[in-house]
Amino acid sequence: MMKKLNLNQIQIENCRLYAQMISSDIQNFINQHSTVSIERSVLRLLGVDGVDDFGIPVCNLMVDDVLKNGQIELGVSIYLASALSEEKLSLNDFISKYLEDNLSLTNYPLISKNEADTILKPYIDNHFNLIISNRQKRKSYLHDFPAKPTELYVIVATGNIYEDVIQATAAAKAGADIIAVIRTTGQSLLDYVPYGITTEGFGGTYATQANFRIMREALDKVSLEEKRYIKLVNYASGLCMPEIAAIGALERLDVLLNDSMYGIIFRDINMQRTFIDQYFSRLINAYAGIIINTGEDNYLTTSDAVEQAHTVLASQFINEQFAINARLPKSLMGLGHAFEIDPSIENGFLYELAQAQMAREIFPEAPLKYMPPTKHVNGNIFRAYQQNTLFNIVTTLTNQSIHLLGMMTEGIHTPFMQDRFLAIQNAKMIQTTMKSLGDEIEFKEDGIIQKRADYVLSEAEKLLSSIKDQTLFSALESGVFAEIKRPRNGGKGLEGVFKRSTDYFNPVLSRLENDKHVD
Amino acid sequence: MMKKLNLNQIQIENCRLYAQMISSDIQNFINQHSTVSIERSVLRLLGVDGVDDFGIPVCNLMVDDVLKNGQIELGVSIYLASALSEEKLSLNDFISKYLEDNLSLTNYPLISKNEADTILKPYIDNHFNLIISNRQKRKSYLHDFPAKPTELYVIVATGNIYEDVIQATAAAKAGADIIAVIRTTGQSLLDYVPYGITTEGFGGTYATQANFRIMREALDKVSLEEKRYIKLVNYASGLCMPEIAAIGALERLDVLLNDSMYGIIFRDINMQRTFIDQYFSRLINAYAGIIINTGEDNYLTTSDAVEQAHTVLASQFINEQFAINARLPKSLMGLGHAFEIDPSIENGFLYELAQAQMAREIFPEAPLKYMPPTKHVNGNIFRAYQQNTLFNIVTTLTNQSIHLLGMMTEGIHTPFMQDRFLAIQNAKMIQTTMKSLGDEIEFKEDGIIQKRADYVLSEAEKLLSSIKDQTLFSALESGVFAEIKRPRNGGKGLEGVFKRSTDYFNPVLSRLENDKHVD
Amino acid sequence: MLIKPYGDTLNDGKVELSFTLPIDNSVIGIEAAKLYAKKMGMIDPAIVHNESIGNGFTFFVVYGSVPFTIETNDIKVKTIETPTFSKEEIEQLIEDNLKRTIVFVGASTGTDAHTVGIDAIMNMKGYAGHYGLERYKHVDAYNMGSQVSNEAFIKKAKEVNADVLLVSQTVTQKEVHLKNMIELVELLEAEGMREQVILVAGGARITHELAKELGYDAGFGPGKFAEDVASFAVQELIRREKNK
Amino acid sequence: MLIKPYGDTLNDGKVELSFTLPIDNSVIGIEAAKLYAKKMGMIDPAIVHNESIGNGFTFFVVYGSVPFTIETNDIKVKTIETPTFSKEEIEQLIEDNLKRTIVFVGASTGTDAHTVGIDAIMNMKGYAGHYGLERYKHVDAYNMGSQVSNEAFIKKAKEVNADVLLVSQTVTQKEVHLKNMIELVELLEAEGMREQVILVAGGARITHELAKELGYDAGFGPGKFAEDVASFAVQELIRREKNK
Ligand code: B12
Ligand code: B12
Ligand SMILES: Cc1ncc(COP(=O)(O)O)c(C=O)c1O
Ligand SMILES: Cc1ncc(COP(=O)(O)O)c(C=O)c1O
Repeated sequence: MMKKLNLNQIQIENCRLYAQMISSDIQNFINQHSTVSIERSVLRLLGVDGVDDFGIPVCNLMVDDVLKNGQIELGVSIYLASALSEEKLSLNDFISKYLEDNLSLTNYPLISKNEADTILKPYIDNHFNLIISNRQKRKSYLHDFPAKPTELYVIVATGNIYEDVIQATAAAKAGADIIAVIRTTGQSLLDYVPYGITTEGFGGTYATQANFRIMREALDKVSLEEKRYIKLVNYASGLCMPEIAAIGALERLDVLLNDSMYGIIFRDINMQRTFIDQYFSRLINAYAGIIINTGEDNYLTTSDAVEQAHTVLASQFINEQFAINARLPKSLMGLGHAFEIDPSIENGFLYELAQAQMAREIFPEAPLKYMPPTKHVNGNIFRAYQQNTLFNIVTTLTNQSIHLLGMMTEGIHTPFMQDRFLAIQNAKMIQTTMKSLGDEIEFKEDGIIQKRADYVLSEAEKLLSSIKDQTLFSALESGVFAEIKRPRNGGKGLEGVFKRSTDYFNPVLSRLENDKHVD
Repeated sequence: MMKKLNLNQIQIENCRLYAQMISSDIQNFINQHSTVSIERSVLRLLGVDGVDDFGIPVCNLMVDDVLKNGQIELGVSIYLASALSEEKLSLNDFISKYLEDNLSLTNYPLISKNEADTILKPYIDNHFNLIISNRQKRKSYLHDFPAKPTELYVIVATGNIYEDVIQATAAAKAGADIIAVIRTTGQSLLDYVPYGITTEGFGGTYATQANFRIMREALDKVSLEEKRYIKLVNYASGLCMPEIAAIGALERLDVLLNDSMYGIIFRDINMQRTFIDQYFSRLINAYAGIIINTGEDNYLTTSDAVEQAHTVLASQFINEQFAINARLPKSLMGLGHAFEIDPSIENGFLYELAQAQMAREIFPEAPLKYMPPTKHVNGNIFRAYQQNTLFNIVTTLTNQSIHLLGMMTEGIHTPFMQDRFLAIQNAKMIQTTMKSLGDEIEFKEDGIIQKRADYVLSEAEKLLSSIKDQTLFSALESGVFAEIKRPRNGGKGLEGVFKRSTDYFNPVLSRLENDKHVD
Repeated sequence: MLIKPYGDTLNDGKVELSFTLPIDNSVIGIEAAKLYAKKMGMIDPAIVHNESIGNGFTFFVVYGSVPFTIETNDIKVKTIETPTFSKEEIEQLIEDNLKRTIVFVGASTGTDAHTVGIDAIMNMKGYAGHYGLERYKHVDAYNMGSQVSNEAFIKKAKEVNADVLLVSQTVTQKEVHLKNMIELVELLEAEGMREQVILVAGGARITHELAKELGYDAGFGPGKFAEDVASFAVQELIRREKNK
Repeated sequence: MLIKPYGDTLNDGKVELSFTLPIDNSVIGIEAAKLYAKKMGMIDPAIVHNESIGNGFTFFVVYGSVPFTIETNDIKVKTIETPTFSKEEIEQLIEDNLKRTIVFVGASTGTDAHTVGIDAIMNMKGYAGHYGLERYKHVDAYNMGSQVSNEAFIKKAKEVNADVLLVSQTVTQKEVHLKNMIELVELLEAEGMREQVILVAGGARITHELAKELGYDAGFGPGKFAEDVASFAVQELIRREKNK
């Protein structure tokens, strides 16, 4: 890739260094903690599934059980292993009994970690092998149908998984490469993962394992028909981040929204909870070969895109370091950014171009996720269509990877089928008619574009340096991102955080942290 | 202006030289001829106006009278002067008598040219002064409200002049700088100028002096309100090219479509007639300070824009030379070109950019008229809106002067009021958000863009050289522009062409050819 | 099958509507737009955009649901029923069944100056990769260009003994094409020629239905090429010869 | 005044319509689209674009004339009748007439996570050059942020003795906002607080009419700022005090 911005490489190195210091401070904290959602994910990766008669997931029942009656600091796994060992039942049979007889996991004598390891190993193997085979299936698809450098990403959001399938299939046929099923409003604040096939949601469809499976099947079918592997996306962020990652890995999702801080800032989820959860969920994604997408774009839907551009870059550096900690290779780091400058600002397009090219040059191997205009889109669908053209142009000129298409009805409703079709056409026209334009133009030395990139990088460096000095916890308390302040002990889900005991046992975590990634 | 294309200056000089040779050959022919339309324009510039009871313009009656009963080779002026001299009547009184008594201009003894000059001088002075005062009025407007480097041009085409006024006013308020009143289908083939206020037209409104006046008044009003001088455009090309120029000059039009070959190629008007007429009409425009617009864009609505790009450039060189012959300064040469490449062609945008930038570099002082996509626009109004965005981008990047806005309903109907409004918004957004982008980017040396421009220039040079070798008459016979062949003695209006006698008398022509232009 | 528009759910009946009202952009204006949408059958229309476009005119964008349904089984449309063959097949058909050269005369008639459409059908080069009639074996194709009066058109048809007349009409503003197309039929009838020729129309807004209504044998719109019209014409000629 | 949509001539009634039908792109599909447009009142609709958007769905763009007229004089819309004052004028009004500090509590309630709207009204910085309530003299403004349950909202209102409650609602999909807004009114009534407060709603799809229907005192949509809601609230407070 051509270097066009003449960026200050030392500043970039400084930024990385600061971000590393920022994240390793938090990582120390993470390594001493776990959460109810992590424990539930562990159960899921052992094979615990299903709900009780009231629709409560068994994972939740079990973890709540230990939380109430046992010592969750030891981890849920030791309890489950002890129960299996005592009952001498297979996991499935034990679950039936557990539900029928209203048992407690804490009523069994605790066995040793070694014994527990032996008992749980086959279950872990089973599910890890499933994940590996999913990864290989994806690889084989991508071998047959290699991915394009820029992939077109659209959302479906009908609330009804069957309707979603119709629309996803149509979109894929029209040229979409990636389909995201938007979640229903409010799901991220549920401290459980809904169960089964669902057909009712608000502004999105429930993320459930069954829904994932239905959509994956549909997309596999259209992948073969279209001879393009159609990627499936969902959203991990929220109180159940690690669990969504777990079921995503099991159902061969390809991309998960999985930011290290989004839940804190935009869903008022407690920051301790979020940092701990994001680590575990990213470990899963790294293992499963799932691309993560970060949510820096959201800063600009809330704050001003011209003034706050540097916060996006700073956050990308932080997300990068957290991703490295969780063993994610660069090729899975879908760092986010967005085209959100008010189109009535003079030379706004130049700033967008600078920012996008900067991200590309600073994170050359990352499958950057580039988000369309939303905030300055109003009900004038023609104007919106034009804004999306401008966005598509920047994407094409700067070789963004995951190209989230803007909808002309962004200011109005979640997309209609025709909106999505027209959005794909818009992007394709630009990709064709401007194919080589990016290679053809050079930016004037010390011109507006280069200066803007330089300025944003310098501001990001300053910001990272100041976050490093005060720790990320307190930076978030002071509202450093999206101008939103969150208290360290406020927000949702803090009650689900616990300090690991020195005897904490988590065989899934160990494998996620130590197994070689199989590709 | 920055030179970005690294064009071969010698080739450019060659092109100009060939074009000069091509045009001076034709100019010799022109200088020996006149046409009925020229004679009628002379009458108009002397003050002959009105129609008879059957609606036939008096100018037509008089010229046809001489054609039938006299020697038109002498020019109509000598007949009129002789009549006035004999009747001892003012022009107006004479016209009344002429109509009432069914007189013939040829029934009077011919006076000498000198006498004729004396008799006609006050009439000529009167009208030439009117033209000069129009020119000064325009200048004073433009002094108070200086024109922008790129002016937004929209058309109105309701067929009803009053409806046109409503729409033109709304468009001006929305940001249009130039308003063209499209002519009704077929007017260009009428060998007379319709008379009076009209409210019925097909796909356009009759070009009449009264309609011109109504629109000019309306635009003057909105100019003062908006503090922007709103320019008025009409179409001269056709069998009445010189007459339209004459009434345009009298009613302070600012721009006239006035190509040296459009009528030949696209209206099948005889080529001798067209060349002779264009000279006279351009002389008037030069005198009146009216910008001419040429019609090279039409080549690409008919032929393929990738293959025939060089014909546009070649034709621009020819139009430039004819314009020089007619005393037009560069600042009034609105050479035409267009954005007409199929958007499904790979890198089509790069070719458009190359062509537009090339025109800008080769004709740096010309107020280039840039036409929007039309041919590859279909009924998908969203797609059309996007195509217009791309067009607006090239305009902005290459500093075109007269920016004819594309309509999202181009594939459907003449513009609705909302179409025009949205078109203006589209252009304004690009002008704002991409304001300095043109200054910021450089084209890769020997890249696709530079090579394309180089190729088109070379092809134009070859074409001009071949036209020069065969004369323009026979080149047109072989279908060199828009792939349309026209026989030298075919087409409409040849019967209106005549060779000037050695005694030919045309006091208006003399002044147009010799008077200093007053600005 | 009963159908309704589809927004994002089957039968949600969602449509998008835009228009301009000669009224100021005000609460009254917005309400007027809403009422208008309701009159068009929209249930609970949302005025998602309202913007003054100058001088007492306001532009509106509206979304809403429309409850009407259409029974597709009841729809009957006049279509050209003969199949479309390839150039080679058509040439073969002529060779086998007509055994003579077929004469086409085409023009953009009346005041219409659009030639690209008729050229697409007739010129050697064709359009979008489909060769034009001039390249067909056993076909004589006369393309008279544009702005051809109906009289001149008929004169030429007589002169070259045309089998098929091709009329292109692009400008449809104020229905100018209807007047012109009907006049041609009347002139042909007056000349006693109507039955002697296959009369075909084409253009961006021409449908087969419309052409039939106006007394033509067929009509062709966008996306139709030389092989479409030649297939129709040759099969129709064969049919007519047989019926003689 | 009787009005109709305006395309390019007064009363031509021209509108643009687009929608998707669950049908193949075929002559039958096009005819179905035309019939649908006719059902919506369009006279002689032109299907100007039809394109398959995959899997048996076709997208249509239609233009045509609609004959209905609207009598604008008959239109009555509920609007906020009090004038909008500037920040300084509002501060003066409070000083002169209420002589105390006015307490506003605002939130994006229910599951709604959109804060930009309520922030625009309340935050110091304001929006589009209009300062927010936090900057007003004699005003205490509590912005609770987003995803605030109605219960928590009421609790806070009681706690700080709120004069004015500001509810922001952005997500309107499947009418989720209506449910949530009505619930708040019911809870307030149950608590006997409804008459004690001025209850105001706002958001992209909120109109004054809608808010009134749902039992709110006022509703504000796009393009409304702190001074609009403060003007209304302060004048309403003054009126209520007088009526006591
Ligand atoms: C190119 C063009 C021109 C060129 C024409 C050059 C030329 N040599 O033809 C120029 C610039 C000269 C021109 C002028 C005008 N134009 Co014009 N023009 C167009 C444009 C951009 C493209 C038309 C075209 O070439 N399409 C491509 C061809 C291949 O498509 P087609 O004609 O539909 O043909 C296909 C089929 O329909 C079919 N077909 C067509 N004819 C026939 C005949 C037969 C027998 C058969 C079997 C099939 C067939 O086969 C073809 C291939 O599939 C359209 C807008 C648009 N994007 O459509 C406006 C458009 C058609 N023009 C329009 C107008 C109003 C005019 C003017 C009247 C404007 C004016 N007042 O000055 C003038 C005057 C022309 C006149 N007297 O007729 C309007 C018509 C509005 C309406 N519905 O009535 C349009 C829609 C633009 C607009 N939105 O205002 N125009
Ligand atoms: C920014 C944004 C977000 C951000 C919000 C960040 C934040 N901190 O607020 C993020 C990315 C988090 C987000 C998320 C979602 N969003 Co959102 N979002 C938007 C977006 C792009 C802009 C909204 C905005 O900020 N407008 C600017 C403000 C200033 O305008 P405003 O809210 O109208 O406020 C003005 C007036 O209405 C008024 N006002 C507003 N409130 C109040 C209150 C009072 C008392 C008063 C007096 C006045 C007042 O004053 C303001 C100034 O004039 C819109 C699309 C769009 N372009 O409108 C979609 C949009 C609103 N979102 C939408 C959806 C569906 C969602 C999600 C549910 C998607 C999902 N399933 O994940 C999520 C979940 C959110 C949730 N649980 O609620 C839909 C809503 C569809 C609908 N009609 O129901 C929209 C329309 C996008 C779309 N086309 O799908 N979103
Ligand atoms: C990183 C990230 N996670 C999650 C989401 C959405 O998740 P939810 O609204 O369901 O919390 C977004 C949406 O923009 C996001 O950017
Ligand atoms: C140079 C020129 N003259 C005239 C016209 C239109 O004139 P008319 O169609 O009335 O002949 C055009 C239209 O495109 C043009 O380019």
